[in-house]
Formats: sequence, structure tokens, C-alpha cells
Amino acid sequence: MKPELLKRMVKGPDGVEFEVEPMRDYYCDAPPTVQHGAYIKIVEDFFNWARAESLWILGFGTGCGAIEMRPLMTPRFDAYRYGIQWRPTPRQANLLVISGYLSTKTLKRAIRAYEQMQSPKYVVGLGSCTINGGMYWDSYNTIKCLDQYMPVDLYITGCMPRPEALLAGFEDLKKLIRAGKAEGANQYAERFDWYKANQKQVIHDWDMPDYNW
Amino acid sequence: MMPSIAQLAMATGFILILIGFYGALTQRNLLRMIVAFTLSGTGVNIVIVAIGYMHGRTAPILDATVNAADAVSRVIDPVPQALVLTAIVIGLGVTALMLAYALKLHEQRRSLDIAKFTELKW
Amino acid sequence: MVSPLYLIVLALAAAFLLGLLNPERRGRAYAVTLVALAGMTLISADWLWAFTMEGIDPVDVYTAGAEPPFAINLRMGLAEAALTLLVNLTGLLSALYLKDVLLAGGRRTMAVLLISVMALVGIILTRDLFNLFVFFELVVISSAGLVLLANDKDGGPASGLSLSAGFKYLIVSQFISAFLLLGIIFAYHATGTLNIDGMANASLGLATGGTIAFFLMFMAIVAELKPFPANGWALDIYESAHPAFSAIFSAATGAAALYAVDKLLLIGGAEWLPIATGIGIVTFIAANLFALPQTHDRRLLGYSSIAQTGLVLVVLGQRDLLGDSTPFIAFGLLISHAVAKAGLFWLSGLLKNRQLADWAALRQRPLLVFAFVTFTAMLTGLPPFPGFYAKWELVHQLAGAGQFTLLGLILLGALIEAGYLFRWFGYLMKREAPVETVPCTGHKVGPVLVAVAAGWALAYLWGDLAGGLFGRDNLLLALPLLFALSFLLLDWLPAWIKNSLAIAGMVAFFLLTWGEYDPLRLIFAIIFLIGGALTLLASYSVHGRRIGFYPAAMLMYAGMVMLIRATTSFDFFAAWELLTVGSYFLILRGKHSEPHALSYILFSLGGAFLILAGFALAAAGAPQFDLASLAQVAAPAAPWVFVLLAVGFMTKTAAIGLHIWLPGAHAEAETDVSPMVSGILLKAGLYGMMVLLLAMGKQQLYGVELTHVLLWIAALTALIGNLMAVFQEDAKRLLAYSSIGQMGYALFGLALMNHLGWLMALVFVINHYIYKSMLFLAVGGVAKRTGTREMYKMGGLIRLMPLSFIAVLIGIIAVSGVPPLSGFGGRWVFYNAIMSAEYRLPMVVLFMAGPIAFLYLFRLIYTIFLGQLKDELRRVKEAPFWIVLPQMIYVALLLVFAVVPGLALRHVDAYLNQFFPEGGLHWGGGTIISDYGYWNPVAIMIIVGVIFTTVFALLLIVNRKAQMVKQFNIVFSAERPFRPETTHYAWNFYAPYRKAMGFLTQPFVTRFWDTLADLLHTAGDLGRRLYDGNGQSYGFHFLAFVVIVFFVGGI
Amino acid sequence: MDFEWIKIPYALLTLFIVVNFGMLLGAFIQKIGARVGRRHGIPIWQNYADLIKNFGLRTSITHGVMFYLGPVFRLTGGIGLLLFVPTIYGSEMFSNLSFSGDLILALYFVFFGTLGMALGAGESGHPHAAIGISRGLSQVSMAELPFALAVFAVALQYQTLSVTDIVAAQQGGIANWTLFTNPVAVAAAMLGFLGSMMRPPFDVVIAPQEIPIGPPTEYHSSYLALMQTNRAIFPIAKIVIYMNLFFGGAASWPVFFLKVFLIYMVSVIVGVVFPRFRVEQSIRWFLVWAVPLGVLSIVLV
Amino acid sequence: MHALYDRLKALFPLGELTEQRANLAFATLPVEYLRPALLHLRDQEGYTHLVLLTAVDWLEDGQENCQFQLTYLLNNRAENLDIGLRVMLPREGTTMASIHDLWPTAATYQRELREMFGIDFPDSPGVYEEFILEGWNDIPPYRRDFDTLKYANDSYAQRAGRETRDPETHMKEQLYPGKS
Repeated sequence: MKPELLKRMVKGPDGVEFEVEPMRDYYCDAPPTVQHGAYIKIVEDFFNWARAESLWILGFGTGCGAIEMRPLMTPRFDAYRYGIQWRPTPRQANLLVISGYLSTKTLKRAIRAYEQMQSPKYVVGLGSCTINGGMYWDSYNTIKCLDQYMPVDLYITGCMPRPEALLAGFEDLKKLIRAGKAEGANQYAERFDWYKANQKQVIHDWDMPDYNW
Repeated sequence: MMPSIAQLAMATGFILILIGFYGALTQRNLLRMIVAFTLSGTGVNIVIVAIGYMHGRTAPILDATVNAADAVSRVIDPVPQALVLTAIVIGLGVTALMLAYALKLHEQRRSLDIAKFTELKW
Repeated sequence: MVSPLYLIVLALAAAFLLGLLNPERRGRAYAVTLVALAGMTLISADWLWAFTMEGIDPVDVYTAGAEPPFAINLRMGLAEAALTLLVNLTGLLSALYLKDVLLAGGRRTMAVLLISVMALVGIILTRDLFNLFVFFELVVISSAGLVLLANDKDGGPASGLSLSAGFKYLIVSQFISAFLLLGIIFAYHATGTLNIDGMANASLGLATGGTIAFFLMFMAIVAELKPFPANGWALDIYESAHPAFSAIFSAATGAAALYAVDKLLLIGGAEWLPIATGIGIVTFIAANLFALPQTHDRRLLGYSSIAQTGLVLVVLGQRDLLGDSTPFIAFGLLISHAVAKAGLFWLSGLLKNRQLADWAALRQRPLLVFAFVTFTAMLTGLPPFPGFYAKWELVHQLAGAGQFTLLGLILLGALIEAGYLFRWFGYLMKREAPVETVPCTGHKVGPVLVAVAAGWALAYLWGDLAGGLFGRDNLLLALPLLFALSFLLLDWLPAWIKNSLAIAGMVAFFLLTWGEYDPLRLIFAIIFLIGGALTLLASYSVHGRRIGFYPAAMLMYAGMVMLIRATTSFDFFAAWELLTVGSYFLILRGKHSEPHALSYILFSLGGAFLILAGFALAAAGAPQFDLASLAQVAAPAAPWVFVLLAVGFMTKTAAIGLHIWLPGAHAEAETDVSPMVSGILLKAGLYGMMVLLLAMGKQQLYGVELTHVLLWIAALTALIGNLMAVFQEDAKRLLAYSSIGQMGYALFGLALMNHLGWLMALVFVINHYIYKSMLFLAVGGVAKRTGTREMYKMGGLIRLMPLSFIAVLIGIIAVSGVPPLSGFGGRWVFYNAIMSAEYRLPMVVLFMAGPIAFLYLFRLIYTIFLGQLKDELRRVKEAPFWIVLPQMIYVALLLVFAVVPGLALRHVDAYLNQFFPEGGLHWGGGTIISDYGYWNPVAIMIIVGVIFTTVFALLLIVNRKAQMVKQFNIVFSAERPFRPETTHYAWNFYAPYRKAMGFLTQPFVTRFWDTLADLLHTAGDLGRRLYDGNGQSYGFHFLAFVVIVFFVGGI
Repeated sequence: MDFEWIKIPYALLTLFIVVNFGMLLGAFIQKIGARVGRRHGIPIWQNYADLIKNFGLRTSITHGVMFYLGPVFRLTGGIGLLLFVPTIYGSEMFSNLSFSGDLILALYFVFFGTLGMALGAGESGHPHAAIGISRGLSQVSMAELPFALAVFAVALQYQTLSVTDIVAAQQGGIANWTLFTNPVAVAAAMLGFLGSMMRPPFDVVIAPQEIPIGPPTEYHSSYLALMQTNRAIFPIAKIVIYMNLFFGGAASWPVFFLKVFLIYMVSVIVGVVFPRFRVEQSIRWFLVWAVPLGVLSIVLV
Repeated sequence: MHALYDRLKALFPLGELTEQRANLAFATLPVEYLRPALLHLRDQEGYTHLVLLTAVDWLEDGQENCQFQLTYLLNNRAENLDIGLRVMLPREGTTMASIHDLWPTAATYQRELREMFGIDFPDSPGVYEEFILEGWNDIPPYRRDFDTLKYANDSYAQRAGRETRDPETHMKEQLYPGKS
């Protein structure tokens, strides 16, 4: 635990000393809950259509796949046509693209970013590194299997997959969303303990609350 | 024309005053300053007397030679004489006081130099 | 009636009697001394009673049974009676004070003291020149003896200081006596008499050599007044002598010598008056200037004594012009000076250390602090003391006669004097107190208290006299002032009782008088009285006795009430001074407010002097005038009156250039004081401007329309105030600068000189009172709880202090003028007002200032209440109930005023019609219609409310399940915040703005005033080096003085 | 000039038209921007999808009361601004709720939403939000100045503060528009307009890569949906003021659509051509170029 | 380059000069002469820029009883010359004098070397803080005796069904099926 997160005694302006425990005082410790859709199916379907047509990707690049995402914004591929946009903050994004190998250090950040997104939210694993470690299969420092740590809705294979493959992948994701099958966030909430155990197994210096609201 | 005695006395008086003032301003020794003041005091007294002097008259003492009746025409103005007496007395008092001061100052500071007593300033 | 001769006889007899007593029975000797002095005092008092109450004629006493010129005669008149009473009383009290020293010194010392007092009495009574000389010499001799009373014989570095001082005194006396004797004898020679009246009748000046004779005498006697530069010796005496003797030397000797000069001027006639004036004014200015860099208390008092004597000499020199009021003025100044100086010298004897800052020890004794305040107020000529009346008369008469240079110099010197006196008071109140305890022995404190009592008695007397002479009400009888002063007597009560009394008093006074005000004044009356009572609610949060708070606060409120009730220039000015002084004491109470309180009082007094000068100019010789008749001031003087008054009032509204006192003063003041001095006090300046503009309207100076100049000043004030507020880290300073800006707006409205401009100013007056009081209270409460005023050290307090937050939120919405709250009303009226303005350019600046308000307002609320909560502040509680309560009342008021602004404005609008018939508002139903636009506050409030509620309801339905998170649950580029301190973006909040606009915030004004103050200090410091401490130099100074006067005076 | 109940459905109708117009216009403008970059850009109905999606998100967080209320303030500000100004000249139906106040009300109500939003963003505790607000307020404080001066010049020119009267004075031919009767004021106002539209070169406030979108960093879900709604309304409401003051107002909806679009395009064209200013650069730019024009307009009137 | 080598040789007991390119050469010297040599190069010869500081673990080679080789690569901007000074250190309990006072950037390199190789640089600022790894709990991963595959298998869940092929034969089969 980092020193700034340890319990400490501080003295208030009135001279009274009291304890501050950052993990309790500064972070919300509620666990995630399963969120159900609208009660009326047609409404939920309508929402799902909107969700599919408005994919907001978190501008977060890991590994070499990040370089493959840039061309999507260019005139050549123009992903905006498909309702795909990039958002700079996880609060407003609902699609996290893990674009390549994920070192344990980055995993921690990816988990944070994922947890800070609002449900329903989707994860796309990009390239073989996210599937089975790819060329980093024996690396001391990268995870081999992304779905151990967060619910993945879709993998796009290749090392690296071309932007066209990404577009195809996003189209497939849209189908999943429209069909109501992209419920990764609920899956994460249901199997929260399992995911946390997996995450904590590889992240040795766990210095954040269990769920980053 | 020869200056009258009154004029002479007055000139002397003023010269004495000036000498006294000069001495008081230039001599740094306390005692010399006191002497200088005495000189100027004397000068002042002489001037006073000289002013009161009237040519050809006598001292304003009423005795056998000057009777009360014709005193007004025979004696000089008695007021300056009276004044000068008082002035001398007072001058004496002040001089004594100054001397006492000088003594005390010397006792305490072992110096009679006026320029040494400048702690109080500005 | 006892013959005045017995005054002298009694002293002489007692002195002889002392010689007969057993030297060892010192107690008995002391008793004899006291009895003699008491007897003399009684005789004088008896005479004074007879002259004032029974109105008897002056009495001549012929010694030796002959009439002058054959014998010496003494005269006892009103002046003589008063002066001898002063001398004898000072002597008596000093003798009491000197109990230890006299008992140790024995009968001889007592005899010297008696002789000294007797000689002073003689100087006053005698009508014979030579007798005068004798008494003077007696004074010299006895003084030289008494100087030695100072207890510095027991070695140490300062040993023998009084000895050398005494010797220097003797040196100069020798010169003086030589001159005096020569002068007397020549004068006698020329006129044949020694009697003063005889000589006056003989027209000495016409006789041969008479001029020179008189010149010599005059120089000698004037030299006893310690004129600049022939006064080094006196300063050394003041510095080194025993304070009780200094008291005599300053109060009694000074008074006697002045009277001697007065008598002498009888002989000299009118042609010598300008010379006396010149000597006086030069001395007054120089001594005050040299006092500035002083750090030694008694020497400072010495300089001040010299200055005061110089001032009285000026008055004597202007007797032709002042005529019958000369005694009133001269005595007013002289007696104020004498009582205060004697009291201060006695006070100085209670303290061990001689640095000004060491007077902080006096704080242990509130009574002595009160004494100090009384003396300072007397010296600076503050109401209700005699000096105030005297200054008023003096200035009016001088202005009436066109003596503007002299008038300016007198005011300048008085301002400098106030500067060092109040600085000293600041030290006393604020500097770290030494551990020494102030001995409180009765015989030493007694004289001080008698002086205090005398001061207040004289205040009453002069008020009474002024009533008799000029038909004024006695200030001390004004109900508000009495109410304020009564708190002095109640100061031992617990604070909450006094607070309740104060509130009750203010509300009661309002209820009693509210029918007497016209709508314009009614608004101010409500703000001053009801508003003041409201702010006082916050004072319940302070426990204990809170010594000194209530007299000061009530004095301020009393001043303000008297201000709006004033109908004559005199009442107005007196009220102005009272509120200034009261607020100064209030401001000074802040922890670190010493320098700010000083600059406040200096600017305020400077402004007050300008107002005084303006009134004097307008009065054109009359002792006072109706405020309404300002309109009738004739052409050449009118614009100048306007300028003087306007600048004077603008020191209070902190217009640009005169604003530098405000931020510190308001920021450093106590929590419940800030709203008083900001929300309420500033309005006094605006009220002044209103009175001025209503009466005088537009004025032109050298073809420049002065209201246009005002427009520029107001606009720049608004801009700079707002801009400076943006860059403050200290929350209260931010609010203070914001006040400057807001006052700029209000002033702008007034200067527009049209109907809506005035209405806007009034809207600002009301709004500014409400929201600035509220904001200062809220911020003060926060600062109280968090222990800091630096905003970047706070943050995230919204959850801990929700009520304060609400107050600040409502406050900033109102300040920024965003609808639907009341600030918008002000802006709306403002835009309508400038539509009909004839001069538009300054509006550009004002437009620029407008949006800047958003910057600092957002910063205020964000950095305190939003953002990240710090570790240490996690357990902070909501501000105390009594601080929150008024805020909530203000919130309610703001909302009410937002919906129904007509409540207050309708009547004012109607009232303004008589001054500005054009361009009023039309109040139709809920809509307010002007010539250009319209505005419906009720509709706005409802529409905004409905939309807001609808949208809010929508959000609540959609978003009902929102998870409440804590402060570090923020997206942080997938990292986490380190600590709250590093995450709270607050310090230098507007860094980019500073880059762009920072050049406008260069402290030009501060630098200007600093340089001015430095220049004065340097001048004083260089000038006082003239007094190099060498007795011969002092002698030379005297001769030089004579020569200079000879040539400059053109004799 | 007085309230009647029928005004409420009329106002809602205006609101409905403007919201939809705003959504489509926003997408259209983005498409134009995309075409400049040789892209096709978003579908024209994209904003609806985004809005529905954001309303349809299942979770949200809140940092506190002000955070919750921020978007409410924002949208209230937008709607209020729209409704306080008559939309269509001469139409009783679409004069909205302008009986409650004149031009000044509209000018000051602009800040209602801004202030509320800033407070909400402030409570999120995110430094980027604070930095964004600091930049935004700094920039606006100077950008508003030329506009305010121009408005004052126009009000002086027509001797009224009532929007309706100002529009009325411009009727009767294009030559009567303020644009031609007082070109200096219009020039000043349009320069100020650039600064208030949050488009390049004056969009450092929301600098997406540097301080991820500034003040709304923490906003999401339905909060964001409210803000998106406001984004459809607010620029139009602001442009309506410009249109009424400087470009003769609109007597019918087609004219309204056209004029709003064209005025909007001014900032778009400038935006796609110029890179971004830093805050102090934009302040100086306004001070040097726009403010003197504003002063000139006041002097000339 | 040779001229420099000769000048240096006269002062320090340098090993052989290994010339990689015309303007890049390496030489080994005993640890105790490193600092004077660096100072000389920096102050006298104009090699003012520390290009890099890196380590090589000579585990398998058995060379001189398993050593770390530190390479200090310096650059002479004016003449476009690079020279690398190499020192050999024992592998166990290795400490090395810090040169962060000569080049402040060295501190960063030294921090990395400590984390990745376990070479200690006492007094180097922040040398004990985590640099790249977070919460590392094994022997430093760049040491050759660290078994990375074993570590990976122990620590991370591998996806079942993964096969490894030799790229050459695999591609041949893909492109020319049945021709091998």
C-alpha cells in the first residue's frame, strides 16, 4: 500500500486529532450490482438499437493495436459513419477496446477505466495478445487471457488486425448489442468475486478500492 | 565729535555681548562657555545702564545732595538701575546653576566638553 | 474673591515654610506642597467660576499700591483664570504623580516645584515686561532644577541624560534672556514704560528703534515656544526629563509662554501677526514631519507638543482674521493639547521602556487604553473634543478669508500628526506586549484619570460654548452618540447582554424616527439601523466580554445615523468623523490589521480634511450652513467645493487611487466586523456623494464636466476592483476588492446624473448591503472553522457547511446579476440608465468590468465549497448558529427583493421624480417599464422556477438510482489522485488570465502612496538631523532663527 | 405583453421545433466539417441515437447535490434563454415568454446555465473541470465585451431595449438590417460571437486531448443527455438574439432556419480554418481586434 | 578514435579497443578507474553527453566467473564520436558507485538497473523506488537466471489449446501445402 493511502492521524483546525483512512474516506466502497433493462421489451430493444448506433470508444490505447485505431478516424475508413466516436473520458464512453498486449501494470489502469464506465458497457479484445498472449506468451509481465480479468464481448483476431477487421468487429458487436447479448457489465457484477480474485492474483500491489466507481 | 559716555558704554556693552556670544558658540569647554555667558550678561547690563544714563545727571539716590523735590530733573532714570540690579541677581543665579550643572556633569561623565553630551538628538 | 496675588503668595509662602520644616519630616513637607498647590488651584477655579458664571469684569491688582507705570500690576481675567487653573492643576497633579520622587528629593525639590508653578502663574498674570522677564528666568531656573528629577542617576548608558539636556536648556536660555533684556530696555527707552498695556498704547512700533526692540523681545518670548528650528533643547528635555515635569513643561509652560506671546502681540500690533503665523506654521509642519520617524515615545510627544504650540501660534497670528472667535479656537486647541499631552506624559511614566512599540504593555489596563484613546482623539481634533470645534472654526474662518495656503498647510500638518499618533495607537493595540506589568498605583493613575475626565468635561464645555457662539447643538448631547458612549460604562457586562442592548437600541431608534426620513434617507436609515442590527446578530457568536467592541461599533453606527439626520454642514462633518473613528477602532480589532487600520484612518482623515475644506470653502465665512444650500455656492468656488467634497467622500467608497486601505482593512477585520465595514460603512461614502450631487449637480472646472470625470473614476474603480479580486488567494480580500468594484458601479450610477442612474445606485446600495454582508459572514464563518482564509487550503466544504454554501451560492448569483435573483434588477436599471446618458465612453470600461465578476465569484464558491476536501478539514462543522442565522435572513431578503423590488424602489423612484423628472419607471402590475425596456421579476422567477423544476423532475425520474460516490472517485486518466491537496485546482486559479490581463494589476497606486509616505519619512528623518545634540548647535539655531525671521520677516 | 395560458403550449411548440432543428443542424454542421476533411461523417440522425443512448444508460454516479443540479441549471438556462426571446417576428404564437423581460434579461440569462454548470462540474472535484472552467470564464469575460458593446450600440441606435422593437425597426428590406445600418457594431458582435460558440480557434476550454473535454469530464448518462439537449437549444437561442439584433429577425420558420444556419456557419467556417488559441492569446486577440470595433460602434452611434 | 585510445591508455589501464564503427568504440577498464576516466572524458575530451548506461548479464558464458558488464556510452557532440567504457562486476551482491553527480540522467538508468538486474547504486536518488514494475516479488527479471516461462506459467492463466508452431515450416505448409 502506498503511503498516501495509509491511515493517518491528522489535526483539525480546532486542534482535535482524528483518523483519516483514505480507502474508506476518499473512495466509495459499494460493489457493482446487476442492472436490468427496461421492463418493457420494446423499450429495451429501442435502447439497444440506440446503444448499437452510438458506440463511444474510450480513447485508451494499450500495446501496438492502438496504432491501428487511428486510421479509423481518417477519411479512408471514417468510422464515424457507423455511429462510432471517441470519448476522452471513461465516464462518457461505453466501449473499451483493449488494443493489444496488456502488461500487469496497464491491466490495473484498464480495470479502473473499465469500472469507471457506465453500464451497459462493452469490451473488445484486439489482436492475439488479448486472446492468448500472442508473441508474449512467455512474458513475465503481460496477461495471456483478457477474459480472465474483465468480461469480453468480442475478440478481433490477428497480429495485428487491420482497420477493416476492426470495422467488421464493431459491426458484429452492434449485432450482439441489438440482440441484447452484450451484457458484460452484468456478467462482471455477477461474477465480481471471481474477476477480482483473478485480478488480484496478477496485480501484486493492489492500491485501489475493489470497485472504482 | 567725541562719543558721549553713554554711547561708549553702550558700544562696550554690545561688544561684550558679541564677544560673549562668540565665546559661547565657539568654546567647547563648559566653564569657558559659562564665562562667555557671564561676559555677555555683563554686556547686557552695561547696555541697560547706558540706556538709562542721562547726560549730566546724578545717580538716582535720594539723600542730602538730591532732595525729593528736584529729583525728577536731577537724577537719571532710576528704572534701568533697578532693572540692572535684578538682572544681575538673576544672572548670578543662572550662572551658579550652570556651574552646578557643569560640576555634576563632570562628576558623572568626567568631561567638560559640550560636544560629548550629544546622546540626545534627532 | 481671593486676590490673585495670593496665587503667588501662597506658593512663595509655602516654599519658605518648607525651608522652616524639619528636613526629615518629608511627609509633612509634601502635605504642605500639596495644600499650597491645591489652594492655588482652588483660587484659580474660584476666579474662573466667577468669570464664567457670574460674568464679572477682569480685575487689575496693583502691587506696591501704585498704578502702572510706577508699579507692577497683575491682571486676572477669564483667560488668566483659565490658564492659571490649567497651570495649577497640572502642577498639583504632577506633584501627586511625583509623590515618590518628591518624598525622596525632600523639601528643596518641593520648593523648586512650587516656585516653578508660581513663576508660570506669574507669567500669565503679570502685565509688566520686566516682571515677565523675571518670571521667565525663574521658570528657567526652576525648570533646570526639575529636569533633574528624572531617575537616571544610577548609572547605565543613559546616565546623566537629563543633566546634559538641562545644560543645553540653560545655554539657550542665556541667549534668550540676553535678547529679552535688551529688547525690554530698548522698548522702555522708546516708550518710557514697562507696562504692557502702556506700551501697547504708546505704539512702540512707531517709536525710534521700537521695531528692533520689539523684535528682540518677541524673538525671545517666541523662542520659549520652541519654534523651529530653535527647539532642539526642548526636545532633549522632553526626552530625558521626568514625565511629570514634561507634563508641566508641555502643558503649563507651553500655555504660559503662549499667553506671554499673546500679550506681547498686543504691543507689536497687527504687523507682527503674519510673522507669528509664519513661525507657527513652519514649526507646526516641521515638528510633525520630524515626529514621523520617531520611535522614542517621549521625544515623539515632545515633537507633538512643539507642533501643537506652533498651531496655537498660528491661531494667535490670525487673530485679526479670526476676531472674536480667537479665544474659542486658541483655547480649544491649547487646552486639548495641554490636557492630552499632560495625560500622555503621565501615562508614559507608567511604562518602563521607551520605544513606541513597548506601549503594548498598556493593553493590560483597558482603562488606560481608553485614556490613551481620549488623548489621541483630543490631539487629532476628533469630535466631540474641543480641538474639533476649534479646527472647524479655524478652517472656516481661514477659508472665508481666502487663506488657502495656510489652510492647506494646517490640514497637511494635522494629517501627519494623526498619522504618527494613530500609528502609535496601532502599536499599542497590536504589537506583542512586553511581560512587564504596568504599575497601577493610585497617585500615578489618578492624574491620568483626572486628565481623561477633564478631556470629556472640556468636550462638553466646548460643545456648550459652540452652542452659545454659533447656535449648534452640543454633540455630546446627541442621542446616538450618548447611546454609543454609554457602552463605555457598560463594558464590564458580558458581550451577549451588550449585544442585545445594542440591537434593541438601534431598532428602537429606527422605530422612533423612521417617519422623519424621506425615502432616500429611509433606505440608508434601514441599512444603517436595521441592517446594522441584523449584522449584530452574528456578534452573539462571540463569548466573553469583548472589551472595546461595542463602544466602537456603536460609535460607528451613531456616526452613520447622525450622518443621515444631519441637516447642517457641521453636524454632517461631526457625524462623518465619528463614524470614521468608530469604524477605525472596529477595524483595528482584527488580528493582523494594524497597518491596514492605519492606512484606513489616514485615508479617512485625509478625506475628512478635504470635506472640511470643502465645507469651509462653501460656507464662505459663515460658521456653518444648511446642507441643502450647497446648491447656492457661488460660481468660482463651486467646482472646487465639489472636487474637495467628492474626493473626500470617495476615500470612503474606495474609489481608484484611494482604495488601497480597503482590502486589508476589510479582510483582516473580525468575522462580524467585515460585514459592518463593508456592507454598511461604505454606504456612508455613497450617501455623502448623494447629498453632494443632489445639491450641487453638475459642475464644470476649466471646462471639464466633473460628473464625467466621476464617471471615469467610477468605471476604472469597477474595473480594477473586479480585476484585482480575480487574483486574490485570500477569500476575504477577494470580497473586499469586489466591494471596491461594486462601489464603482454605484458611483457610476450616481455620476450618470439621471433618474435611473440614481435608482441603480440605490439598488446597488441595497443589494450590496445584503449580499456582501452575507458573503462576508459566510466566508468569515468558514474561515473561523477552517482556521485559514486562503481559499486553496479549503475545498469540498459543501457537505460539511451546507448552509454557508447556500448563502454563498445565492450571494454570487445575486452579485453576478444573473436572473432571477435581485442582482439582475441592478443590471437592468443600469442598462436603462446608460441608454439616456450623454457621455458614453467610460461605459466601455464598465462593460469590461462586468463579466470579470464571474471569474472571482466562481473562484470563491468553487475553491471553498467544491473540489476536493482536505484531510484536516474532514471534521469541520457548520459555522456557528449565530453566524448562519443572519445569512439565512439575508437569503430570504434577497429572494424577497428579487421578486418584489418595488417594495423599496417604488418610493425612491417616485421621490427621485422631484430631482430628475425625466425617465422614471412605470410600475404596472408585475412589469416594470422604462422608456426603453421592460422587466417582470415575478414572471421571470416563476418561469425559471417552472422550467427548473420540470427538468429536475425529469432527471430525477431517469436518474433516480445514481450511486453516490466519494471525492477520489473521479476519472484521472486511469490513475488515481495522489492527495486532495494535489488534486484541488485552486491556487493561482486564473493563471492564463493573469498572463493576458495581469499587466493591469501592477500596484501603481500602492507604489504611489508608498513613495509618498517614504518621501515624508525621509524628509522627516533628514530634517531632524538638524538637532545634533550639541548645546552650541542649539544656541546657534536660536541665533539663526532670529536672523532668519529678521530677514524673511522683512523687519 | 401579458401572460396568457395559451402561451405555454406555444412555447412548448417553439421548444420542440428548436430542439429538433438543433439536433439536425448540429449533425449537419458536423457533416460539413467532415466533408472538409473528405469524410462522410456521422449520419444525420446520429445525435438522436446518442441522446437516446445516454438516456438509456443503466447506471450513473453522482458527486453531490450541485453535481446533480449542474445539468439542470444548464438546460434551464438554454430553454429559458430561448423562451425569453421572441423567435418569429410578428407571430403571437412564437413570441414565447418574452413578456417577462427585454434584451437585458436575455443577455444576463445566458450566464444562468453557464454558472450552474460550472458549479456542478466543480463539485465533481476533477481538476480538469476546474481548469476548463477557469479557461472558459477567462475567455468569455473578454469575448462578451465586443458583443455587449455592440448590443449597446444597437440599443442606442434604435433607442429601445425591447427585442421586438429592434426587429421591427429592421423591417422593410434588407437595407434596413443592422448589418447594413450599423456594420461596425455587427462586425464587433460577430467577432464576439466566434468566441462564445466554443468552436476553434476558441475551444481551448474543452480541449479534448489536453484536459479531457474540460468541465463535463465527469458527466455521463442522463446528465450528459440533458447537456446534449441543451447543446441543441443553446446555440440556436443565442443565434436568435444575433439574428434579431443584427440580421433583421425572422418572420417565418423557413427564414428562421436559413438565417440561423448561415449565422452558425460563420463560426463553423472560421473553426475549420483556424487552429486553436491559448486562453491568453484569445483574450489578447479580442482586446486588440474586437474591442476597438465595439468601442468604435458606441462612439459612432 | 585510436588517438583518443592512446591518450586514455597513457592514463588508465584500458583493455583492448573494440571498434564497432569508425566513430563508435568500446574499451574495458577496471572498476576503480571508471570514474576518473569518465571525468577525464567529460571534462578534457569533450564527451559531455551520457548516451546510455546499460548492463549485460554474462551468465552462460562463464566468462570470468559470471559477471555483469556495465556499459557507459558517451558521446562527443562536436566530433560526432561515441565511446563506450565497460566495467565488469561480480553478479552476487553487486554494488556500483553512482555517477548521478556527473550526469543527473544516470539516476534514471541506475534505477532501472537496480530493478531489472538487482545492481545496487547506493546514494543514487530514488534508486529504491519502483521504476517499471509494480509490486514485483521475484528475482529481478532481466537476470539470466530468472526463468520467465516458468514465471509466466505460474502467474498467468494460459488459454487452453494454444499451440506453438515453427513459423518457417508453418508458412511453408500454408503456402505450399504438401511440398515439404
